[in-house]
Amino acid sequence: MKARVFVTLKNGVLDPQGKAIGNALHNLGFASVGDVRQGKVIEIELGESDSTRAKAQLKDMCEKLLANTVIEKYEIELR
Amino acid sequence: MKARVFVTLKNGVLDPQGKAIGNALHNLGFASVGDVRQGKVIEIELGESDSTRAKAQLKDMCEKLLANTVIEKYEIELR
Amino acid sequence: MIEITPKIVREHGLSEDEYGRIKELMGRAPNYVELGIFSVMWSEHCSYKSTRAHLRRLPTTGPQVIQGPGENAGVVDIGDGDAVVFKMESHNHPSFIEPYQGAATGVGGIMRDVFTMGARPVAMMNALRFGAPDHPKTRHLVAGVVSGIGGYGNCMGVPTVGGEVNFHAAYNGNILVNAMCVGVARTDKIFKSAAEGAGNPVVYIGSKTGRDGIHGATMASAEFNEDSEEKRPTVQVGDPFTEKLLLEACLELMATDAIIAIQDMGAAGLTSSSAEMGSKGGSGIELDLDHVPQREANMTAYDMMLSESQERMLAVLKPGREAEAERIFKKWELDFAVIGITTNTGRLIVKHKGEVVADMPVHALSEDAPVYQRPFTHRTPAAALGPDDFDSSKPIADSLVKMMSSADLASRRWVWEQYDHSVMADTVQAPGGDAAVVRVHGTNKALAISTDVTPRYVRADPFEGGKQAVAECWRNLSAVGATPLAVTDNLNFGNPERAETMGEIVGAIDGIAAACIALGFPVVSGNCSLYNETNGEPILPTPAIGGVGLIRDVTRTASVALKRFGDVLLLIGDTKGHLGQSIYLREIDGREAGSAPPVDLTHEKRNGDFVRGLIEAGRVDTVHDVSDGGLLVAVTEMALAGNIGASVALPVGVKKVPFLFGEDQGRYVLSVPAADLDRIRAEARAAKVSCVDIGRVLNTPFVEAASASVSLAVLRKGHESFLPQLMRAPS
Amino acid sequence: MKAAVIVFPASNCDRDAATALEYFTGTKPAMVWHGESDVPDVDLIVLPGGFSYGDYLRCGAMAAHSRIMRDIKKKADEGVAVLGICNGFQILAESGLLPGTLLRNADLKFVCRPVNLVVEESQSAFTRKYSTGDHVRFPVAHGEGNYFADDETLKRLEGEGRVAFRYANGDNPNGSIRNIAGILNEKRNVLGMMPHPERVCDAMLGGTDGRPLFESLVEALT
Ligand SMILES: Nc1ncnc2c1ncn2[C@@H]1O[C@H](COP(=O)(O)OP(=O)(O)O)[C@@H](O)[C@H]1O
Ligand SMILES: [Mg+2]
Repeated sequence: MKARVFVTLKNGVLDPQGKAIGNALHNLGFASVGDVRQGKVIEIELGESDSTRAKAQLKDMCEKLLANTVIEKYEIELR
Repeated sequence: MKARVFVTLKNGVLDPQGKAIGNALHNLGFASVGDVRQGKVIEIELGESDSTRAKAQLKDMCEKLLANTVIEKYEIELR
Repeated sequence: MIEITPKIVREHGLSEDEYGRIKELMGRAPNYVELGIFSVMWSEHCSYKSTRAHLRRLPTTGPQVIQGPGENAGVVDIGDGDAVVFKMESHNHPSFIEPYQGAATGVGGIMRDVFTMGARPVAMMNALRFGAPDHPKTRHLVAGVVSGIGGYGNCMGVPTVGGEVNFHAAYNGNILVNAMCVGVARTDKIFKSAAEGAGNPVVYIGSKTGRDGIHGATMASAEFNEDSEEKRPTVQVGDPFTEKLLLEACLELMATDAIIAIQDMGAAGLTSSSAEMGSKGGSGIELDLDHVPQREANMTAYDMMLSESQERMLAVLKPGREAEAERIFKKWELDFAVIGITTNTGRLIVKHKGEVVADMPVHALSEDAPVYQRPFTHRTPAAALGPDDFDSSKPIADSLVKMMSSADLASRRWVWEQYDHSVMADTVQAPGGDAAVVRVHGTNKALAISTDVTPRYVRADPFEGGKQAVAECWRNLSAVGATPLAVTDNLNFGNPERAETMGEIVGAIDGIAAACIALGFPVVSGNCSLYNETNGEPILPTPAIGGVGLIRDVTRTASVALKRFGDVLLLIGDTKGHLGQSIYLREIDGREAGSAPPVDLTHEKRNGDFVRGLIEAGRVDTVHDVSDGGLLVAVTEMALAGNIGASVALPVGVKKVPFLFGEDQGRYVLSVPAADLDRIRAEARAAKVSCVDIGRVLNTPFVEAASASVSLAVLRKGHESFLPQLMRAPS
Repeated sequence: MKAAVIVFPASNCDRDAATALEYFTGTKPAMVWHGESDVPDVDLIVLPGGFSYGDYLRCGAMAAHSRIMRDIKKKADEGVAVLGICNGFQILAESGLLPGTLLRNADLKFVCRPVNLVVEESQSAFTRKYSTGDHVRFPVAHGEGNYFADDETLKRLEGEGRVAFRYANGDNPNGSIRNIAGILNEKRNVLGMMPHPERVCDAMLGGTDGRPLFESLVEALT
């Protein structure tokens, strides 16, 4: 099974990287660009066929390592 | 309109971050974890209502700035 | 099996003649794997086929030299059983395509060259050349290269202590990224790459092999054209974390006596490391690729032999020591595998899946690589300027401010603040001075390091320019009180198949040789990067010189910062007012013209020895050499560094502009207490060294000269804002 | 005072910390590999600077899960002094020994330069040889030193006198909230700081402002 985990900064936490990308896009002439945020996507191959168990494991991984829940939120996607 | 752009290393390109995350997950006892790759996800708000035009613009942004296609590939998702 | 067609041969960058020669040496046609192996070993990058004949003229010996060119890095004695190990290398083409990773892997590669010799890296330098500041690619390239160098070096925990940055339109399509690594080893613990003896295990250590940068070595030897950017050959991604582990693991293994030979896998990876080790050891090597740690599925023998995956080493161990070595590498979480054995057959034999996929004489790959006597023409050196052929109408103050804020003279702080220059807690002089000074850990001595070349001089006159690069480097080391020991070079030029470019190469090498001989400053390592041109437009000839010197007592060194109000400024060395090829002429007159300033090597040596003697005696602590921009720029740099004003008084009868901004060579500015003035002048006279009182250290924050006066604040603002402004995204 | 320096994969200021500790204590500190299960019996545990695990994922995140960290948490609870410098601070924050977190520098660039700091708190084993309000100059060298915590945490930190060092006004190199450069835990036996005191213990290297920090520790823990 393959999973994607998205880790992004919580709303309210400043994202200078997203802002820098937004500015750069503006400078390149992409005028319609509004807010930009940057996060991480982690693609994981999982030797697990049960999707409930997989989800539980992934949640555990996020809480323990993949996200710092002081500042980040995460989202899990099985594919 | 909101879009997500995923920028990940091309297959075959070394992903030191993914490798290190995979090892760390193993050490934490997640034995079923296989290959891990890390990429970026960029969330963009776009003042554009036509999805064909939006896609074309996003593709342009990827080629020009968001990805270095020497080593990275990208994927665009409109939501 | 893939059939070898003339097209395939061409695609491997081999000429018809070269292919014929390969068939002769092999006694048959090579197969595809063998062709690939020949192509990288015989590439310009690995074989130095255009320059080898000329490089022989460089002096490479001296009582201090332990190891000259030919190993992974040069080794020089610094007393007490310590040795300094250093080398410089380019990563120009990859950095243009992917600036962050290109520069990062350049840093990683040169570090491996140094620690593979048994040395712990203690300092990094980087010499960078970018296109015109306003060229659309420049900002992106500067940002990527600088953060790539920092990204790798900072993680390794080796301070990056200096370098050079130049901008010139000639580099628009071909930037230069030259990195230098300096390490320290014990003289009785130097490791070499000769795989001597038969029956010894060949082991692979480090990262797994992927399909990275296959044909990187041939790419580095090919001219760019419009569509190489489209083709975008694969660039390697660096992993400084793994390299740091590799460094520590290698040093731990080296502390045992299990190693016979060791060599990093750089350009042309497994191929060049095994062929070179076998060739140097006069032995043969048999590899079984099935045991190579692989990152990807279905890798072919061709892929594995030509892969340029980073962070890998090849070693030959004493038989029976495999388990001990494996323990060390497992502890550091690195791959370790016995992948072959040394033989006495003189052949490189490669097996894959039970079949012999390559069987070739080791010698044919390295020793028998072609050497070319390429035709060359010496261009007539640019004509000298007439005595009044410069603009003297502009106010001195305006010129000074403009020059201090110009691309080549402005502060490089924006760059070096992104490099950790104080890690390892031995950096005595950080970037910003003439030479970086790094204490040898746990001792009272220090190494001084500088990289130099003035490409516009080399373009105007390759021979004088080559001399000047060495002389300026020697001067920068002398200016901090170091005894210059030896140099590494990085010869960056255009296409050697062009007679004019070849003439630049030959002329510069001759100039370098002349200066190295006269100054007792031998070349112990180096690197050539040719074919730096895009659409037939070559770069400025850029033979970068990296020099290392020794300071015996680290408490006796000098820095550029003015320190005391009331000090006298002394100018050492003759001033004729040479404005040809000067920054003044370019920035104020808007011309790149005239002859390169000549270097009188006898004076150079005399002046440097004199200045160094004063520093070593503990009598002078403030010195700056005079280089780009001339005397007033040097004095201004001293004032800014010390945050104290200074005034320069013109000797009677001299013309303002040539005196203040001429770039005559072999000169230094000293700041000395007035009470010492007479004694120093008398000593200079006795030593036949020109020594002129040219000014004072002020108690007001101004730089004054020829009735011009500019505040330090104004000078600093311009000087410090060029790079930040260039790098700020337009908003 | 007996000290130990923890070595994580790609720690790179471990030697610098050890050199400083040896200078001030007269004995070499124990160098403890992250894979060990116990720290020897010492008075001070130092988590040095560097790029543990390449700073991949988030700086300090993987090191925080090292086997040795269990014993460090236990010893910190028992009152043993723990000093985290730079990457060490990031590890302490990731492991929950200190509140808040260190984000990427606001200008997205690695920064290495001397910065001016104000000693905010001299009431600790780490800072007793300074006076509150002292101005000192330490180098920083990091890409992710931008301290961040929620308002409640900040209120507690400031209310309890747990901000040990702040960047002087106008000299904040990374965008840290309220100029915070170093903080103490509740029991005041754990200090995390981004600037490097171990690099300013020798006049030849550009200053001696870091010496009182080590002298404080020697005095408090001997
Ligand atoms: N790429 C760089 N990285 C680090 N330091 C640099 C770099 N480029 C220049 N510097 C530093 O800036 C200072 C000025 O450089 P430069 O003008 O080339 O010196 P010099 O004329 O004495 O050779 C030197 O201390 C040099 O080491
Ligand atoms: Mg100089």
